[in-house]
Amino acid sequence: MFRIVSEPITTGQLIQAVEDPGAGAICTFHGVVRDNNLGREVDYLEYEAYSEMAVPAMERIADEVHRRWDVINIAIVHRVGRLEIGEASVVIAVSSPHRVEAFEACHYAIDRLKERVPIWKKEVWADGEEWIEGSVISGQ
Amino acid sequence: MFRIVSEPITTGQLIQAVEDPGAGAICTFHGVVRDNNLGREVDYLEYEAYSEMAVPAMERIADEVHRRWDVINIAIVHRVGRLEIGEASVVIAVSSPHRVEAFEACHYAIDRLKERVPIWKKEVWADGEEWIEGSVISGQ
Amino acid sequence: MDIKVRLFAMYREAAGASELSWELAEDATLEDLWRGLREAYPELPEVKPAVAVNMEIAALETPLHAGDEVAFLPPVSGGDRKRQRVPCSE
Amino acid sequence: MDIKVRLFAMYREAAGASELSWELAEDATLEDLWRGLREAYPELPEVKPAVAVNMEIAALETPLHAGDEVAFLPPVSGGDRKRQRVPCSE
Repeated sequence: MFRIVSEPITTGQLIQAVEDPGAGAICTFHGVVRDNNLGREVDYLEYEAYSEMAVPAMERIADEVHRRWDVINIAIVHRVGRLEIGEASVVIAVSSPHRVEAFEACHYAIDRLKERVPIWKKEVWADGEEWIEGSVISGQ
Repeated sequence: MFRIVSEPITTGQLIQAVEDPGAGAICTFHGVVRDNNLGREVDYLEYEAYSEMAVPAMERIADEVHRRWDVINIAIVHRVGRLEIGEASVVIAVSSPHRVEAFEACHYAIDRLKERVPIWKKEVWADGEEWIEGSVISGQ
Repeated sequence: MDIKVRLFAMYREAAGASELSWELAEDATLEDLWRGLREAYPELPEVKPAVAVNMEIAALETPLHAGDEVAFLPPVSGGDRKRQRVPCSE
Repeated sequence: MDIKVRLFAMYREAAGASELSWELAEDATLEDLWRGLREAYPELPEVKPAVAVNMEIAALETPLHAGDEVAFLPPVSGGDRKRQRVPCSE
């Protein structure tokens, strides 16, 4: 399950998507809108995606995860639009036979997603706004 | 939230328990009953706890987590009784401002829980059963 | 003096009881108690068990007091037995 | 030839459009396209942008073909800017 959605993300759906009789461990990561960043009070966030490219980029990350770790399933869902404090912008779930792999693969997936998938984030404060710039997307 | 329960664990409840306006990351771990272990087919598992001691032991792990990482909240729920393949025996949720801490703290918590909290696991196969012995619980 | 004994997992199964009231001499230690239990329930294993007195881990030499709750704790699963934490890949 | 242009985030806001149809000479490259866009929309920043042609990252020298979808991609957030992955604690 690799999706860009505009509705709230349901963790249970991702967990269901990765469940497997051989799975002994499921690790999930939720990226959540927090009320401050770099010392500024955040009012809300806006996310925008190039969906047609973001979903294949998620699938490539999943392929890498499968090559590097003994994981069973991985699901990634990212939300776009206006998100309020406390709402999840992204949820990743990874199942594997053992827990070490689930943690490492889930951590790897969110790191790569933030660097490489064409999804942008705008912080909106009481007195201004800014698109957050970090990594330049490059070929893989 | 630190609990021993005999009903299925609801992930949503743990996530709610750790949510916070300052949280940018929530990591969860689910320990799940898998259909095999060390080459044997598992029929089901039985968990047994010394609850009066297990819950304070969970609280001590949470104290350690708070001392070592910048985390906001941690919740640990372990289930006891008969568990079928695919059911979660333990769920841990950790919230923190940033993701690295959430992953590391959640991983630390499950490692310590398995070593140190008085909860026992019996594997039941088609043709036998065995209490799984790993760590001897020692003083902290 | 009377001691409340709690047994878990394989110890519970070996003794056929999860909770016992046990009478001991006034100066008895945990070691004496475990020896007495092993005599009564020969299926209890010949080990030095981990023990908690009133929910705190205690050494086997610990003296006991009337009304103490003594729990004998078999080894816990310790997680993935064949897998240890591997170094970070980066 | 006609090219479909897609602009995101700060580029979209600078141009006031998320999707454009753009006419280019037959031998034009991505660099020519970006220069033309910057002339039409001076608020577009003076950078060498990351670009995808038909959903694949492409170098700025890439020649274009009629009907190509060209997306200009501002930097993504890259996560916790002040925090990098720390070494494993054990």
